[in-house]
Amino acid sequence: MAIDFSQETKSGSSGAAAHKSSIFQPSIITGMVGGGLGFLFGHWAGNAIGGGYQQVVGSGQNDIAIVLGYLFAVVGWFAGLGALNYPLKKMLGFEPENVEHISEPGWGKYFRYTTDHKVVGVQYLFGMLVYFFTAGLLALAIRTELLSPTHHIWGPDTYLEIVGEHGTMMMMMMTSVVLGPFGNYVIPLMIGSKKVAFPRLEAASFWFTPISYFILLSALWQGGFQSGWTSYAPLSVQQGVGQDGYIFGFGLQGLSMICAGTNIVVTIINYRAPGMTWGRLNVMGWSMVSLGFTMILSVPVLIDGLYVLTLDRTAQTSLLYGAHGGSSFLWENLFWFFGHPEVYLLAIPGFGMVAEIVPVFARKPVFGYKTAAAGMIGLAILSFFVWQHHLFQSGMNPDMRPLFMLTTELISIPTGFIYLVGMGTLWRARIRLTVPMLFMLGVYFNFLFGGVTGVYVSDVPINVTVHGSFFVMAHFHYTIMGGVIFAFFGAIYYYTPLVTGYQLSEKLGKIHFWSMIIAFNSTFLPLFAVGLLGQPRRVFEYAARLQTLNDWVSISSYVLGLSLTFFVVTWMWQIVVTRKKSVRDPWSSRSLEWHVDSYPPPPYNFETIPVVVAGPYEYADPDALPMADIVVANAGRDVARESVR
Amino acid sequence: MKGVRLSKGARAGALLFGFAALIGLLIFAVAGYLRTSPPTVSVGASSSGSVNLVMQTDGAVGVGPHPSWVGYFVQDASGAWHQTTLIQLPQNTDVHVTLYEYDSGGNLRNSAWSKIEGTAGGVAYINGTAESVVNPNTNTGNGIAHTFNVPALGINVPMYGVSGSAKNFCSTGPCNTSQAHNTITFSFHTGGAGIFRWQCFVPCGLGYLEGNGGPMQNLGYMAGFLKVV
Amino acid sequence: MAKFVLEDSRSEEAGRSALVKILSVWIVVSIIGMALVWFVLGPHLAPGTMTDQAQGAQFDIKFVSTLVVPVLLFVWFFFGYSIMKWRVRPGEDGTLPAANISGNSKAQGAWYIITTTLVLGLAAFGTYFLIAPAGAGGGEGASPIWTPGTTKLLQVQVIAQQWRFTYRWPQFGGMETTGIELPVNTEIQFNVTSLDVIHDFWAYQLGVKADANPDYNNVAFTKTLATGNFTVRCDELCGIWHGAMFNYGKVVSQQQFEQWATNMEQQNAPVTKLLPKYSLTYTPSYSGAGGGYYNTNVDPNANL
Amino acid sequence: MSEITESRPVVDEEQHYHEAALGSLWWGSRIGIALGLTAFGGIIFAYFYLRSLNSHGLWDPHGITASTLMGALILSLVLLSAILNQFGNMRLRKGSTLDWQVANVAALLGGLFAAGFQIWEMTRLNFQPGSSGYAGVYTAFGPVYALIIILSMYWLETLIARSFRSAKLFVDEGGVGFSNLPQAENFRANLEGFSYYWVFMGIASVVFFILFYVL
Repeated sequence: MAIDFSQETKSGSSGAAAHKSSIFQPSIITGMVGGGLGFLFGHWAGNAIGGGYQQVVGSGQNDIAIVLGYLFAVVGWFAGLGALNYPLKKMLGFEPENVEHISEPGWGKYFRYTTDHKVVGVQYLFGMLVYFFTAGLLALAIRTELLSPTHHIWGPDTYLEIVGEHGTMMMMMMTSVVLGPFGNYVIPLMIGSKKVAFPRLEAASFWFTPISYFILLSALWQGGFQSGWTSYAPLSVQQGVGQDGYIFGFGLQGLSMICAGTNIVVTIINYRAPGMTWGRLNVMGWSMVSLGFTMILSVPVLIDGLYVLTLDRTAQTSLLYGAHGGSSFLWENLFWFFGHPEVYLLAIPGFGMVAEIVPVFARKPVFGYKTAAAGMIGLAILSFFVWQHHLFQSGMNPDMRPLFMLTTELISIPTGFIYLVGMGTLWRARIRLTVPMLFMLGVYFNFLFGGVTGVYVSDVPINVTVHGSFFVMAHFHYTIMGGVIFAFFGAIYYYTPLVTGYQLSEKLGKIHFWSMIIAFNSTFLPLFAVGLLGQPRRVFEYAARLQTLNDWVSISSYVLGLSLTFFVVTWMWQIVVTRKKSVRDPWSSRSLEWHVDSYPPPPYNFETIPVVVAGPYEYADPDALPMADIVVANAGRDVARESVR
Repeated sequence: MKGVRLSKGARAGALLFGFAALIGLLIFAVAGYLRTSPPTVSVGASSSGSVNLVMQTDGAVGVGPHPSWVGYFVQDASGAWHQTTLIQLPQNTDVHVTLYEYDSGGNLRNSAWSKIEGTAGGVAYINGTAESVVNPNTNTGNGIAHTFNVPALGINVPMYGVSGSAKNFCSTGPCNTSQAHNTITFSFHTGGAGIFRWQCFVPCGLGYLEGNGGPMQNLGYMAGFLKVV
Repeated sequence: MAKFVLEDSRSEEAGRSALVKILSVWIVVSIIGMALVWFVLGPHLAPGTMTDQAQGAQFDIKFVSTLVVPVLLFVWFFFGYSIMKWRVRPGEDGTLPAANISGNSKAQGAWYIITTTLVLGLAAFGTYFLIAPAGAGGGEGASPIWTPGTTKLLQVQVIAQQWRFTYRWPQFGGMETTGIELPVNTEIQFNVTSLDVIHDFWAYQLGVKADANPDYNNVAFTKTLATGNFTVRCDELCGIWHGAMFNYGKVVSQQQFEQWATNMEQQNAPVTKLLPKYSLTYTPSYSGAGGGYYNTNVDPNANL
Repeated sequence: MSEITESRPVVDEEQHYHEAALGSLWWGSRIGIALGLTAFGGIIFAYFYLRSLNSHGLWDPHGITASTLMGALILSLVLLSAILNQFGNMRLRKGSTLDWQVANVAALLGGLFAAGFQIWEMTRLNFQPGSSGYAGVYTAFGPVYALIIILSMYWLETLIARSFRSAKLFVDEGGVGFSNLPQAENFRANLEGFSYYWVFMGIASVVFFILFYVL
């Protein structure tokens, strides 16, 4: 790739320079070309290196070629996107650039590597929806197979590939489901900043996800991986080249998490507006800090684990193979040392979103602000000390089980904080049952089942029965889908006016909410029973006596799918076709992000840096000052702005 | 694209087209990939009330996306060989199985699978000789190549391997009887209708850890179903 | 701006009376609910009563389920009542302030103390019922630290392999069977191991679950109390046939078991000769088609 | 609303974001250490885990290690690089930009040679990667170590290149070590972050030397 500095120099001059449109300008297209060329080069190199290896000749599959292909595809992808220009320019000793956001008109900017946090937020929003719906369709494929205990829709190998793809895509992509779209978009606005600390890391964090998604999904076409999202060794060492797709998909998403987490943490620490003290920071900000630090400290261990697995699969080390001095327990430890914080990476931003939105619709301060923050930090810290509860039946370290049972049950305390905060905030409140509020209350309803069943799975004697069964599966779907995914959809309804300038229909939103929560509970509640009655996870055949329950669940899951389809269609229809303009501050929120000049916010966010003089949640104090001294430019006029689009 | 202000109708049309394209992509993915499977070879009932099932196991199937993998070929009623492991059998019928084994052999991972089980008389005829337990240490060192194991029907038939250095060793399938092989025959009785999985217990997935990857974990090679209807 | 006055329905008194209502209804309904779970649902809970470990698991699940009832009800009532009473009716201005409460040290303190007590109590409960019944039927690794009080144990080795379980009986000549029968009223030690990848031996009705790891022996104990059938399933993803890796076993009278075992021992004698010496783990041989690591004939033990 | 606007404190926007950038450099470098610590932590965990399990007695049955001579060479180069970097910083504080540049070019070369030797050593190991637990962990460690050194040297290189290219900005103020220009403050904050990080890597190198070559 030729090094093109033109874009950087343009961005330095306050974005006034005319925008040149050319197919050779770095964009997703040049990125794909670069990625393709990189893959071809890597694949060729891998065949040159490993073509004669005994395991390659025997199996007819060359993992080395695939791994190197992916590696160079990533390099080519970023080179094609133009992401390497700035790092190379720094090697030549140029001073760092103060990034000014370019307000490039049109759609083009959404397909480029860009340093505008709002563009990255929108990219993430659509990315996340694509990833979520892809993985969701795979879930429906799983449920279709389970309609019958004996008759098969998919082959058992295809079935496990679908299971693995669904699990991996959901678990890895959804870690950014709130941080990506809303953390990146809203947090700088919330803290009154015009910019973020590391805009290029932020952009990179997004651009890791499409290639990660593509590589992971392409594994299906290469025989997939039949080892699930946990990919326990040595089964994962035994798999074909599809497993390399898992390794790279997950690994790249890990890098994305590191970039996004670093940026959000450093931004919140350093870029808060004057007067935005830690005591005034939105609860959402606290959740993002907890989330970011958890990502930074847990993800490198995952990458270690994936790396070790790659070496075992290609260089024939034996780190995960007992008979040559390794141990399959090593993977289980490395994986779950990341894997447990991982599930809180999913839960914490959901809680942050909930605690952020509920006060707006309760017209009350957050009940126990410090408790809310402590709850999220507590979850983040405890998450590092519980990983062996996934391994209670593995046979390793039985003497540690009481300890891990204790730390796991301690998790209930900070989770309880979140409930205390919710109940306190609703007490003597003025509750507006808008669509976003309904979703947040839905989170409380759903997560409660997830929470109390967490006590079952953490209790070692009960774990003997429920470990690895559908009970566990129902438990974590209640916490993750019932928690963060409901919060995600609520946040979409909440922030669509800000992000697009268009108001959504309450009626359609309510149809979506009620159909979704009923179908969701109807899908996952019976699965607790299915698990207790003895159905293990990831099976394509099950006991005939469980067919009624399984059919009920499958049909409910179709309804859930229809409900989500209803969301996509109506949401897209409203923001693309009908486009009803939003009013200013539609939810009457005090928080800074709503007090910008226009919706969507202008490229510079705020004309001048706001000086914060009050907290974001002083809804119940009739004498409270506005949160900051923002004077909006067009206060009397239409807030919805179309020019950016 | 940019700067162009579309009318409401055009936006609606574009969106609908997008949804339609997505649905098309989905159908393509499901039908074109996820639902594909090896063919099912049907063994119809013969007049005598029993059926003949003729199969061969090859060291390398030589066709398809993984020509170097071990796998089965099954003969249909017209005598044509199909590379598959999906076999349809009539219920409550005696099935006479003839297996041509062209692969070289090795040790059983678990010697318990030396025992022939679930067949008529608990025996299989290996090149004409009835045996109830195969001994991997005999057979002039050629070991066991594969086992035909149907857990739900209790069937386990191990097959002796042929010498890998035989002059007329069959290196790619489908092989023919002029090449080095062992012939294993046995009979079993199908019970009621059902779908029964079968597999091999010799770790024969060359190039995969513990020999249990690749062909061992993909339908059409060393993993399949008996569909008794 | 005119001074804002909070309406009576959101006053402190209204809150206090609401709390009294919620708590009194909650106590009554909780007691009924707990009784229903304990006495009506309890005896039907998984995994039954075929062994001491299954009984223990059933008791634990029953106990926790009973405890969960008041927690669920408390949150439901609290949320439900708040939403019903304090929601904005049509025509009301929903953006007016509500009660200005940013915290309540008594409520928060009580919450902290109650949740902490509950959680520590549950951890103590779980620890006791893990240690007292010899590991509660879970896999305890190679050298179990919680063992049953007797040394008269029937040894059953569970050998998991892709994709079937086989069982080896060191007290019956080291024979290996594909089926499993157990005598009633007997303390049993399962030695679970694998020949390839990680599997999991889940004997549902026996209340036993232990991962089958390659090169590792995982021990679990149970004592049979009643005759009947049980299901064995693989509970750790192990590849294509994971979902089909199950078989059925029987708990029978001691006499029937003796008969079955002796019979099997005779039947299997020619195969038993071919088996490797009984051992707690088995390492794959380095010769043969798929032997060893990636089929390379490199044996690290022999290599230097 | 107007009354607060009037009493609005004056926010020097440029200064505000300049300070935020300095803070970001501080935090960025510390997060770099946290990432290094956890990434290395996984490898150290693997080392001690496999060593204590010693499956089949195959942790390191024959006591073979990678070449201690090479290990010592790599370690000395990394430590030399860190010391040169610190020495340069000391000279910079005294006002000598040139000394800093010379010392850090040497530090850069030291680091690059260390990474080069590490890669070279990986091609000449006296054991098969799969022959023992030790062999596996070492095979995993080597490339990561080399990669992390190279990335660190990329960071140092950007600083050196910057000190040359921007030198004329600071000539009147006694060089980048003394200048009060925001660019100089930014440079020093960046350098401080790097040096702190590089000392951490030096300590990590000592730990790994002990693990892989001494124990």
